[in-house]
Amino acid sequence: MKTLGQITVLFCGGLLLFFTSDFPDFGDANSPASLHLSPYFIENTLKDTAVPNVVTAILADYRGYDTMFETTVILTAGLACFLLLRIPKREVKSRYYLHEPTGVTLRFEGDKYPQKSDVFKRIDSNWVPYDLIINFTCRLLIHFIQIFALYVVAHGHYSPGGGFQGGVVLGASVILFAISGNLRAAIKRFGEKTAALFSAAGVFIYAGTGALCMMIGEHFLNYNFLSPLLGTDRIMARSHGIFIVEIGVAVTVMAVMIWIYYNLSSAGKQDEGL
Amino acid sequence: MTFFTTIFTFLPDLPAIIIITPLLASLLAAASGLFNRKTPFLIAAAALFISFISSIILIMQVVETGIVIEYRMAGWAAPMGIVYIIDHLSALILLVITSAAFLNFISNRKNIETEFRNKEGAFNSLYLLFTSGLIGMTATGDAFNLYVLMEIASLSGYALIGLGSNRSPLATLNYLFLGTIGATFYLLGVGYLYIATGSLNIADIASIIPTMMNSSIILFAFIICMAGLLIKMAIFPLHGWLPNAYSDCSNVSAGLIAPLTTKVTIYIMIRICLTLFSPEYTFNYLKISEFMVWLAIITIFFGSLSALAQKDYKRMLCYIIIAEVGYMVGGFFLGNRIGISGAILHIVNDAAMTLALFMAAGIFLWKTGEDSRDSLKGMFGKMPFTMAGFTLAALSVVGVPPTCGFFSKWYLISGGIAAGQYMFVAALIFSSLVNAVLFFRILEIAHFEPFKEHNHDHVYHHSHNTLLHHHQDHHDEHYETTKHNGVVKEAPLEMLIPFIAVSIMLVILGLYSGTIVANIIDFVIPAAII
Amino acid sequence: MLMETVFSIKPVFAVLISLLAIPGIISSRTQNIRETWTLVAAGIKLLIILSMLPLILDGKVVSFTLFQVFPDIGISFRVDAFGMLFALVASSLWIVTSIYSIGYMRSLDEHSQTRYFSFFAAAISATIGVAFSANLLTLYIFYEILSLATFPLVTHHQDKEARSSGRKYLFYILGGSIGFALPAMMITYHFTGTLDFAPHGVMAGHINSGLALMISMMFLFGFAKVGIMPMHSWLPAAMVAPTPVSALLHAVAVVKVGAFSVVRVFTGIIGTSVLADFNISTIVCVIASFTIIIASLIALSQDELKRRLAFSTIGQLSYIVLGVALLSKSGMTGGMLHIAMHAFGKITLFFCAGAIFCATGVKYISQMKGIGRRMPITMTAFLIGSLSVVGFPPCGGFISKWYLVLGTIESGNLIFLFVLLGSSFLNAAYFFPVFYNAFFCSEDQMLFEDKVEEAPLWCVVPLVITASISILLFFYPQPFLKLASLAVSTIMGG
Amino acid sequence: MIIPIDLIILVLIIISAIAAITVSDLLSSAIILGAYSFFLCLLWTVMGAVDVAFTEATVGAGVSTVFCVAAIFHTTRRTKD
Amino acid sequence: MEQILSFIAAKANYWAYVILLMVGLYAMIVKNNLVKKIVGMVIFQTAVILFYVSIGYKTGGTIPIIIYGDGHNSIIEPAAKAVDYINPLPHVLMLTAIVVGVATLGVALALAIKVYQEYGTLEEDEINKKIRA
Repeated sequence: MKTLGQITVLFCGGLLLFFTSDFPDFGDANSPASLHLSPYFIENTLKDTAVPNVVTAILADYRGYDTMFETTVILTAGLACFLLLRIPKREVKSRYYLHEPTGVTLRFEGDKYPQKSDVFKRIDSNWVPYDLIINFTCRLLIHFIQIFALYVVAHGHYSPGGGFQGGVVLGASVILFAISGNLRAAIKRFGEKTAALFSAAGVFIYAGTGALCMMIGEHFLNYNFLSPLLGTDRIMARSHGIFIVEIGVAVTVMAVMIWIYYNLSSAGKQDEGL
Repeated sequence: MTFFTTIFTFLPDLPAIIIITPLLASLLAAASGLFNRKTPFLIAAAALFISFISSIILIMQVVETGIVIEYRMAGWAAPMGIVYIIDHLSALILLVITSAAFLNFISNRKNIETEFRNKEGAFNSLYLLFTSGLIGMTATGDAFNLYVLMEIASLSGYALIGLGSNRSPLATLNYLFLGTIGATFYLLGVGYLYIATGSLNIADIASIIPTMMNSSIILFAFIICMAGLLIKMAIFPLHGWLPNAYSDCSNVSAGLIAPLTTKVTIYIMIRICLTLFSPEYTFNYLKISEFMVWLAIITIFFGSLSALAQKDYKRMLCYIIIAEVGYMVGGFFLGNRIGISGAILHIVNDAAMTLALFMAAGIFLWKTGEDSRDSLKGMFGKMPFTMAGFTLAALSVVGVPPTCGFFSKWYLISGGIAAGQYMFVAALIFSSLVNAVLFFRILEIAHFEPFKEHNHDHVYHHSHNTLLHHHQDHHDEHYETTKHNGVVKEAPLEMLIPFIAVSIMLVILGLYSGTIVANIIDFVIPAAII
Repeated sequence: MLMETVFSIKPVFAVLISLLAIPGIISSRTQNIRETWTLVAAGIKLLIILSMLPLILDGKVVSFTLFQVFPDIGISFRVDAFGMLFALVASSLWIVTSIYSIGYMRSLDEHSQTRYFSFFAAAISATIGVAFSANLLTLYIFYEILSLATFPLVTHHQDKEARSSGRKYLFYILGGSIGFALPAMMITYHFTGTLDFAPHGVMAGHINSGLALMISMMFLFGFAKVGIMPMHSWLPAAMVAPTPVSALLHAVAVVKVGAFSVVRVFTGIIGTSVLADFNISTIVCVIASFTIIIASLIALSQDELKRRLAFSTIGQLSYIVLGVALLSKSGMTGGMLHIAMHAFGKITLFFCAGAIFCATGVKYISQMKGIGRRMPITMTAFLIGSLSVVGFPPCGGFISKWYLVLGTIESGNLIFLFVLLGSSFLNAAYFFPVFYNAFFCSEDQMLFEDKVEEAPLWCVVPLVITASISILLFFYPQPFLKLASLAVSTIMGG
Repeated sequence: MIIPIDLIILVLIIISAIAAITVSDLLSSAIILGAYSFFLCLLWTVMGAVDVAFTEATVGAGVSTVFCVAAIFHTTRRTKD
Repeated sequence: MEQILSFIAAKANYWAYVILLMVGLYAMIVKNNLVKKIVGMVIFQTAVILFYVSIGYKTGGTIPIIIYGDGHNSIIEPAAKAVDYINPLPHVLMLTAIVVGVATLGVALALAIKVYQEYGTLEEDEINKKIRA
């Protein structure tokens, strides 16, 4: 296997290296790739959609259909992880509890554990005491991270970023919360059902906008036809349409990242985890 | 009246509806699955039905008018935006996909409920996503969009087959690695095409390629795209992932994925060779036909011989699928009109045959709880209608007239003779004979051996062990015990009727294959190919 | 000679009528209803075929295309004189055999009778389909359907013996048709561009001698139902089937379908001129003669009655091939007539074997001592049947053999005359011990129960009918003779 | 001699890629993969692909690494190769 | 020296992509550990991203966000010239590819966890041994 792999790799690599010699030079402004389609995008994006960030405009408008499926890919991954890993709640053998006033850890068998107690706090089986600094810093940071994420989503028209990056950052903030605190606390704030609903809802916002355009007007995802609803002219309607779908992307991406993290970090039990 | 008006308003949007409906329904199914166990099935079935009807209307439209339907996504014209192209070929494949997905789905309601307890929402949603991925792959006119949809189909496919027997996660992981290599190679090929032509639209690239026939970038783009697709379609040296992945998974998923994945990949190959690169480039300039046909011949021999060695029914089917891939790839690369007609016709026929065989596997498993060949003992007396359908499917795979397998094989063989590829002809005949032996062994067991008592206590291994405790409580109510020897006890009607419909389709497809070829496939093949 | 073509859906109905009866047979609640379906379908089928007879005798041809499965080939039917001859034989014998099956199956109380009658109907449909095919593809399709439909019949008993025989049966029949006949058909299509049967063949001018020989051999051995050695050994094996099945299928329908297909292909596809020009006919004659002699010799050594009959069938089938391959007018007429004459003779013999088994449970000739006195009607019918097969007047078999002999003389190959005459002696030799045992040996009391009588009426009536038809055909061979000579004049011209 | 910064980053990327598949501790491997992603992100900023760089920073270096760590947490760190 | 450097600079990205691609492919084929294979898969996919982004680069071009495009400037917007901006299309495609990559990674890791739960190891040879046993 090893030799076979090495031979394959060397063969493929040699072939690929050989064919690079015919490529246009790196940074060549006159390569076919830079001359055929991209000039149209660069020169007309502002006219067509009133969005200065060409990448966002192409992403959500010219190739908006691609991006809808890109979002769907994320949703698919979330569903796949859920389907593969998720284990319904089952009998637990034992759980660990921290007696907060004394710092003693206790192990309870079966369901003889204190359900609601002020002094006992449930901890993971391989728990290490929290580092106060990390804990505190994370709590402090999370708000700023989330506000920044919203900025990224909203400002995708004018600067790098957009729904996808913003969504990931939003999701990362919750993941950070889960890592710095514990998984159960995060799940309490942002439950699994919420994650599932949000991840479907995001794609639904995207595809629903598209379907709405189709029903009002002519083509799927043609935001022009949203102008009567939004009360703007047709070009601004595209800009707003892009914003709407970016929100959809952000919602899905955030929810799915969290959902996947929940499932991966707890191996599907969603009981205790990283 | 209003109903029809509504329908007609949506008519121009059908190419979008056919894919958007399963997509939206998958979202609804996923969401409603959180609250209710029954609704996801209804939503999914309705969506698949709408897709199915849309594909029928589309193919009728295309055949009647003869005009290629172009649909602009987001309203942007071809090279800038993404367009959907519904021509004769894609309309035909769309019909195959939607009908197979629909029939397999409705026949497996009970299987889904038992095998994916409490996860029906996610399962049905992924089923729909897989279907819409395939639909999109078929209809899209954009090379990169094809990649995205291919990934949707692959990812949902991994999830669908990842749940099954104990071995399926490993098999699926291997499938995932190879699938990713294949898809990434394809993406790389698209990148090479982009660097050479600056475009992503298939028609646009096709119009540019003739001006740069000798470019080595184009050549390498072709090689690497084909390499990616060949991995995904499991041709001989790259087939390793398929048997494990398809045989260890649950029957519902197998019934969806096995008939469609390889066929759609072959469709993509045909599309790339004929539409993206011109037939001129593929057949005359490159001169790879000979090599590909030999690859196909080896695949056929290998698939048939390996199938002979299998004891497990589903594994045997998997190797037959590999052999059939050889049929289609070989037929296509014969490079003459009749061979390509045969390859395309065989895509349709093979999808139907494989669907029927896997549906039969689902019914047998449902009745007996076992996968092995011996579990079929005495089935002729027990389930005469199922066995009749199964026999039809088997005959079709063998290639006995008047089932459809014969007719596509006829085209392939005459194409082989016309191209002078006598080894290919020999491989086809050899594989037919091997298939005859394979299915005869099964039918013989079902016909001669007395019926065996099945006990379900240990067998139903499809429940992954983590859900096992849930299953066992419900075993008895869901798996009918088959103890009344000698009494006809058929599968439930909801499983039987779609299955019989598919089996009868096998004969109808066969008898109307002339019509299919004359009205659809003839328009697909460029006039340059004789 | 230009033939007038009549377009009519009748041939389709003639094929489909027994298939249409299958749902009726399956859904029947009682035996009587089920058997009524069978008989009604048989009767209607015969009537439809008879209604086409006058047209054919006028020299017209009935034609109908059902599906266009390939752009230039369809599933189409065409009734001409030769097809009519065969269809007439098969459909009239089906009625008789149905009656006989009812008696046989009821008296032995066999299992799965519904399955039996369903597949029986499917088999006869396929047989008529073969007879009425307009092109090689249609013929091949019905040929395969027949192979598959007869499999459950052959293996009716579902025991170990049936299993191994069934395997052998399918191996030879399907292996031959997929391995030889199908490729031969494709090669034909590739070179000629058509598969339609034409009176003088379609191959002339398209093909060289080596390929023509190869294709002819592939067809001859590919249509393994004709039982040319070495593709014969399924036939004795298939005798495990219930006797009516052996009777209709293995003495009449299946093997005659093989012979019919071979004759059809030799005359309609390859063409007599090609056969003659490339000397293929001589080779075929030699192979057929070899089969005739060897099969007759083997038949001598068989003790089980049905096996002896089976080997006799193998030999007799090769008469048909031989007659056609002689390429003389009389030879061809004789070959075609032999399809009919041998069918009536041989089915009588099988009916008798079945009746004996029904009444006494005896299978071996050596055990049949003195049975003639117990079952006089059956054994008399047996005598008539065997006389017909041997070719002794006043039986139908004499006429076909007469034409065959004339054919050998016409073609000038006297060696084949000796083959014919010699094999007739052998035929007589292997039938003689049966009556000798039956009529002249004293009863072996140990072997029989006290009261052995004739078989049930349902069994006896059919064999009396077929025996009398065998005699009748000597005096009145008109419909068959007319059809055969019509067919021959179309093929040979003039 | 001025060596363009992207060449240096390229070398770093290749080194970190090779390191990621050679270290015999899966956790290190995951962390090196995160570093690899950061280098890529850096390269793309240099090459003007700001959106891609942003995405790579959030997804490749951020979430992917977390996923890997989470998975390793539930499996094992040790490996032979 | 300058010439060599400019030659290297002209192709270095393409070479680097090939090397990364092969590193990934090597890991996927040869490595024994499943997580290592997954790491290889990530590298394999990012190599293609490097390739695409390299296609789009233009010497002298700036990031593909139109200057003065925010509509807040009173200056009349000069029409954007294609040569001034880096080709944005590959960036868009690669956003999608990154997303696909992370989705695949998630599913692959989920499967790896399931494999570990089943066999208690991530080494392929040990798993195969357990399957055979």
